[in-house]
Amino acid sequence: MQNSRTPVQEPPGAPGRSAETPPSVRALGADPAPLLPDAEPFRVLGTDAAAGADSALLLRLYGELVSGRRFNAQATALTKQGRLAVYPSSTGQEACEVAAALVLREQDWLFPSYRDSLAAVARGLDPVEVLTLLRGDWHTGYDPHLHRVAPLSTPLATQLPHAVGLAHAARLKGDDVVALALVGDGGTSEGDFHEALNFAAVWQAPVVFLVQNNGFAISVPLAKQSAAPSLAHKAVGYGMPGRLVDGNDAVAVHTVLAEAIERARSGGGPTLVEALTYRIDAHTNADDATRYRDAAEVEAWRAHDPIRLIEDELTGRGALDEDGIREAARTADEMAARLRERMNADPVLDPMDLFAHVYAEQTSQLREQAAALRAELEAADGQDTGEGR
Amino acid sequence: MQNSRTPVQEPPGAPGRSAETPPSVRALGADPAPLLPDAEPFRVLGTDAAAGADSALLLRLYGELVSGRRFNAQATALTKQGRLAVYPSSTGQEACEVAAALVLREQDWLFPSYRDSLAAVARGLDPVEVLTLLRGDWHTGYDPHLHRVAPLSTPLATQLPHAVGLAHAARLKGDDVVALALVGDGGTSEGDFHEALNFAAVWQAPVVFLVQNNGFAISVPLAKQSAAPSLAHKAVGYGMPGRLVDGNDAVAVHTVLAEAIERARSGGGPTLVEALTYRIDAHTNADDATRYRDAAEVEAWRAHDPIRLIEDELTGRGALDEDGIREAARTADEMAARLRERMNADPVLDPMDLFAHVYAEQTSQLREQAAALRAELEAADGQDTGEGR
Amino acid sequence: MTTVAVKPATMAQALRRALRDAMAEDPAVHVFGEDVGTLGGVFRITDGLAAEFGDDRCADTPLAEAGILGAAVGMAMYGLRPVVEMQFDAFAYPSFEQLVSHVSKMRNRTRGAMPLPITIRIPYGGGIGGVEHHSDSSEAYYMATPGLHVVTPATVDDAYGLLRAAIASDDPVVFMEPKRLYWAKADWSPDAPAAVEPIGRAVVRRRGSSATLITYGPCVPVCLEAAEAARAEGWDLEVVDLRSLVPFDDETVAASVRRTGRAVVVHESTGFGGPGGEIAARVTERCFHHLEAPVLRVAGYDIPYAPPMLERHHLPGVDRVLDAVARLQWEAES
Amino acid sequence: MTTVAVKPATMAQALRRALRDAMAEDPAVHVFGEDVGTLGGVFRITDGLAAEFGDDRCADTPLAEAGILGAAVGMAMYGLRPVVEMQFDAFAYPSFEQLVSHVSKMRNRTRGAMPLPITIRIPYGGGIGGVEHHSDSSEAYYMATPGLHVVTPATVDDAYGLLRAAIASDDPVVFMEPKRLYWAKADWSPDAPAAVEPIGRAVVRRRGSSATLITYGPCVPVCLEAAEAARAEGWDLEVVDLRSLVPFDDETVAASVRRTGRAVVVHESTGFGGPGGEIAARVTERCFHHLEAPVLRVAGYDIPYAPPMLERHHLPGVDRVLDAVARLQWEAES
Ligand SMILES: Cc1ncc(C[n+]2csc(CCOP(=O)(O)OP(=O)(O)O)c2C)c(N)n1
Ligand SMILES: Cc1ncc(C[n+]2csc(CCOP(=O)(O)OP(=O)(O)O)c2C)c(N)n1
Ligand SMILES: [Mg+2]
Ligand SMILES: [Mg+2]
Repeated sequence: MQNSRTPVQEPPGAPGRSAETPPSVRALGADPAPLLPDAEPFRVLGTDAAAGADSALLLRLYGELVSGRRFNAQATALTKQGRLAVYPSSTGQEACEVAAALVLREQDWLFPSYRDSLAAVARGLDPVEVLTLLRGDWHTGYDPHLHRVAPLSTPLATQLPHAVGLAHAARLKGDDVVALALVGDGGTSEGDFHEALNFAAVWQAPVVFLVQNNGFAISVPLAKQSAAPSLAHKAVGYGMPGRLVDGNDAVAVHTVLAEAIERARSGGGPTLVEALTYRIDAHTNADDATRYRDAAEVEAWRAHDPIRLIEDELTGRGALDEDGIREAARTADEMAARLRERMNADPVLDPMDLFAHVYAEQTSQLREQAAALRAELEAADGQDTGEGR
Repeated sequence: MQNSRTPVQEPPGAPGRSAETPPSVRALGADPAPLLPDAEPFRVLGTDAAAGADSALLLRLYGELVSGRRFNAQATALTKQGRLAVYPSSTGQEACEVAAALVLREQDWLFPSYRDSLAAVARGLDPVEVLTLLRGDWHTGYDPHLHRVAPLSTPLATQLPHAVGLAHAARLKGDDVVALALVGDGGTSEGDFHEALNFAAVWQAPVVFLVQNNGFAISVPLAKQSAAPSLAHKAVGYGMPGRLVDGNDAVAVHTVLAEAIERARSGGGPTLVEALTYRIDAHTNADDATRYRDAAEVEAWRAHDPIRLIEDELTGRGALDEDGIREAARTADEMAARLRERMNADPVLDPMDLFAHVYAEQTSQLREQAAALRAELEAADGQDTGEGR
Repeated sequence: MTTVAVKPATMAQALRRALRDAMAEDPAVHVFGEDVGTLGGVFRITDGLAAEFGDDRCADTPLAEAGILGAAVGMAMYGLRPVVEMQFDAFAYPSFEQLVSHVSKMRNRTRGAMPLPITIRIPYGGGIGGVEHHSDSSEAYYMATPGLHVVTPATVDDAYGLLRAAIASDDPVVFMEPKRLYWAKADWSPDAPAAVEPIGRAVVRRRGSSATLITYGPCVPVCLEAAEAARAEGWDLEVVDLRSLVPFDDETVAASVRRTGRAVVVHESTGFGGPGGEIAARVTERCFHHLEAPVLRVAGYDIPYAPPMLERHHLPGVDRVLDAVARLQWEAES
Repeated sequence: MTTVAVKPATMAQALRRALRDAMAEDPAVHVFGEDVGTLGGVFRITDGLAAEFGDDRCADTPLAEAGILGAAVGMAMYGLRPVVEMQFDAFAYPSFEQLVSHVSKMRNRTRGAMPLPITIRIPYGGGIGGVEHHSDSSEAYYMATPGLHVVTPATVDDAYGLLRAAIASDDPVVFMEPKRLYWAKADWSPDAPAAVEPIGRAVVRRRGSSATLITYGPCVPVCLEAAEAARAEGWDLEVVDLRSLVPFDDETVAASVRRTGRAVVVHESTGFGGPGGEIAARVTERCFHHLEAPVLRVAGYDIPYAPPMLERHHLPGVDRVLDAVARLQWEAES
């Protein structure tokens, strides 16, 4: 061992040496300044920058926002009719949901959290398949590969390392793929958030993290969640840029995400984006938000409505008129009607599915258990018929 | 539900409202600027500030550093003689270890990691009891309450939330107690690091986190561990100050920790301190460091030796001469001799201890198992005697 | 002291009352977790505690389960008696390392110098239509971890009594609350509720002579119902409610099985690697020559928990219990 | 193809070779974890892989186990076959949530659309003088988690064969490596090594007629030694090496026990809630009328793993196995 005779036992060497600057064992990362978010969230709508926004994009975002809100309302209504087990609504957060979906290219991947049904729908998935989890007939209703949308993730922040791993794998394969992962303000407190961001930065993985800071984790307000200047400030601790954006400004969110995605795909590594928004509905249909927040706060946020913001810009520049507004509402209503109709049909369930996908090949004990259930079901069937139920 | 009729279905309200600044649901924390570490690590020794340092403190630090290095050497030697199961040496890191121990007041708590035997010893614990874990006769050899030193923690970063909880509890009780928790650069990647720092900041707990960045986590260099400008930059993401210090400058470490402790006890909340240092020895006696680092790097760090630094200052100001140096070495040698002697005696072991402390009261199954082992031991004893072994 | 008559109460109410009484009695008792403060917890078990005892005694934490349990360790080190809530079974998993590597081992590690009187409340099990991750039965993990107590109530009385005993225990207790019994009502006298002392005693919920149903938590009502139904088949079933998985009450269980000569273990957790294996094995070790048939098990299937619309096919119900009883080789009897 | 004669190799070498061959054969196989690159892992199982396949194929990661396993999930989603190393048993616990809530459930969750062919290598068990947290036997946790395979080799041949099979599996496999057998040597032909197909078959390591020792991993050599020693007592013991805890080979085990009429389960993991309960229970369910005595268990005590100087008292050894065999009610025999 190199220390069996320690230096201190020898007479001290030439004085002065010790005052040298210590050797650096650490590649001091980039200058921290560009990693820090601006003090004010980035905005486009209602500012001078709005004029530069493309009308086609604005109209697309607008249509999706209107449909998105309608989707949230319809899904919430379905819980009251017992058609969904639960629904965590993103009403008020549609700008984030829609911008996240629309900003991705076909080959990119979306990693939604449990609240992000809308983002998955806006990305093109069948809404009934997206709602499968919340209806309760299966855990995930869609094939994630179809539109490159990972399953809605219920354990908070656990989807973030998945996004990093996928993005890293794509980069190793030389594929031009970016992963966009969504998480809530509460989710940033989990260890998985930390580990995912650190892996992403060390690997320079092409991944973008979008924190939808809606002010609450169920009942817990942000002030009890974090004491940071902003959640975007966490980025510097990983060596990635942090960006703060008005989460109700769909154009601003789209712009910031587009920049981050471009940085990611061109080898610039990950970005952390914090979008300031608000959950207008309760946490889920089962929650009573009046227990922990004031109606006045909700009203204040309603006044900064993501749909209104973009509508004002569009009407202001003459790209949208009363007809267009009615048309968007009609499209949304049609979507909702179709959804309602389809959700009102009972899903076709096969209890034997319980055993079908646990392993690639069923183990003998699962075969036994499946056989037992099949026998039970057949017996019950026989009984049912016999009793004419 | 408030969203059963969504705003979008109603005609848009008065234009202009939407361009308002969105309401803030977040208490934007303090200005981030004062939370950010300086670009250069804080130094005292070898700088003009050294003149201001108190000779008594310097001498105390010096003595402990010399003894500390001797302790590391002795413990490492004991592994070769089979007297310790393993020893993770802190040679090269003595300034951090010693400053951490000496800066604490009597009522404060230290939360060491598995590498911090020396800090526990410098805090006043019996070195043999500290080495119990590494000798292998029990998991923790000392009563943590005795000198308020938590057990050396092997699972990395898991001790950090403990420190936060203890500090928080003390504050709730109104006690003037600060907790100082040690962790390595590698440990900062663990989720527990993140969760602990966040809890500490939200609770404004009187706790100080000292990261000993020694450049490696076993074989993994810092560049593969983090892409941050510095580990101290992580602080801003929690809303606490981050400080960067030369970890081989015992006076600088002592100064920065003392400030942080004072901030904590006066209600100013937690601080993250990153100390830049280097592990001169291999990871443990079982490790072969030549597999992953250059001898030149080690040599460069030897030139910035923590003992030499303080020795130069002391001899320079005439507070230490050849006699004093020899005296410190002699004291250290005596300590080592005593330690060697005591460690060369086999510990007295009672296998029945295995069952004694699993629960406050032994369960019936543990009583059965204890009885079985006792019977086995008695049988073996009988046999041993019988066979004259 | 005002006397209030016995009246119907839910398990949720009894749990809440146990927390309240423990906090009132001992200022060292601190309750914390996600949403336990202002909201009173998603199941409202902590409702009103923050109002009565203040935010410091009943505190909302950041959303991080390892942090919650890790902080509880530190608080217990300083002499407090933390009671933490994990919001749902599957959301306790992030705290697994703290649980296994510290909570369960600290007393032993320090030769008794640093006990950790922490109560970890975990709502568990299914039957409430919860989506994925909201219905796990995770008790097997905790049973396999020496140093922890694992208890679970099946009645309103025990909900109060066991939770008081858990909080009073100087050891860490994983307190598993059967979600689907939260709203089950029973007559209960909130004025003279008592702790169950000591933790570790099973109780015979129904006397019987033909066979013993060994169960706990959410399956106790199922077994009692099965025992009633079994009368029609001519079986007089005994039902043992374990109440505590660790320590395990070998005495009560073995005495029952020796008497009846037959046993079925019933639980909702998956069968393979679940608690039933341990229970069946130890009963068999102790009662082998009294057994007319092997100890059988009725358990959840060896699958990830079923989605809400299929969970009734997954959960052990009365019929499956009766089927198992029928397979206890009664031919030998006649 | 050069032919190299059979020569002694360690389990560590066979494991390393299995990784190498898998990587050479399939570019989708990626190895990563703490210190697996430059250092070759603290047990040197990945030695040379980074040099041969590059840093991208055999990568050092930041020190964060949940991150490692979570990243593996994402990489598997994209079509890779990650092989991750957890440095020691107890250091896999931080990844428990990823394991239980995602790795084990993703295939089922997506109706087979998103299988996760991940191999999680975990050095486990004691007997190497490791300090706290370095000697856990954590297999009970994994056994209780549907959706995972759990395998563990006991021989040099199986180390290669099972690891190849694990990596080739389209399901997640928890691959438990018995630390204290890493340096056990056996004759081995590295030129014609074969995968063990399919995962899930136990093997009879020693034929016998008096009783069956059911064991796996680190206790296989103990049982073989015990079987030799037992000859002096007049017992001819059969030794079954399970190799795979999930799937469980009921057929091989039950056939053996039906033949011998007696069985002892031997493992190092704690007894209570450990794998032995499940094994004893299912053997009893299947072989009840062939059993002359209850299935007994020899296991680690129900305590946190012992410190190095006391571990020999904790670990099941030959004597304890023989004692258990002696308790198998041989009186009935004569
Ligand atoms: C690991 C984990 N812990 C707890 C929960 C229970 N839970 C579901 S949503 C939620 C709050 C999430 O807050 P946030 O991350 O801000 O997302 P939001 O609901 O606001 O979209 C909690 C605590 C969970 N799903 N996962
Ligand atoms: C949770 C956990 N994972 C892995 C290990 C194994 N391990 C022990 S020390 C070490 C490296 C620690 O590096 P660092 O935090 O920088 O501390 P240092 O050794 O440099 O003092 C590792 C990976 C562990 N002890 N705990
Ligand atoms: Mg939120
Ligand atoms: Mg280090």
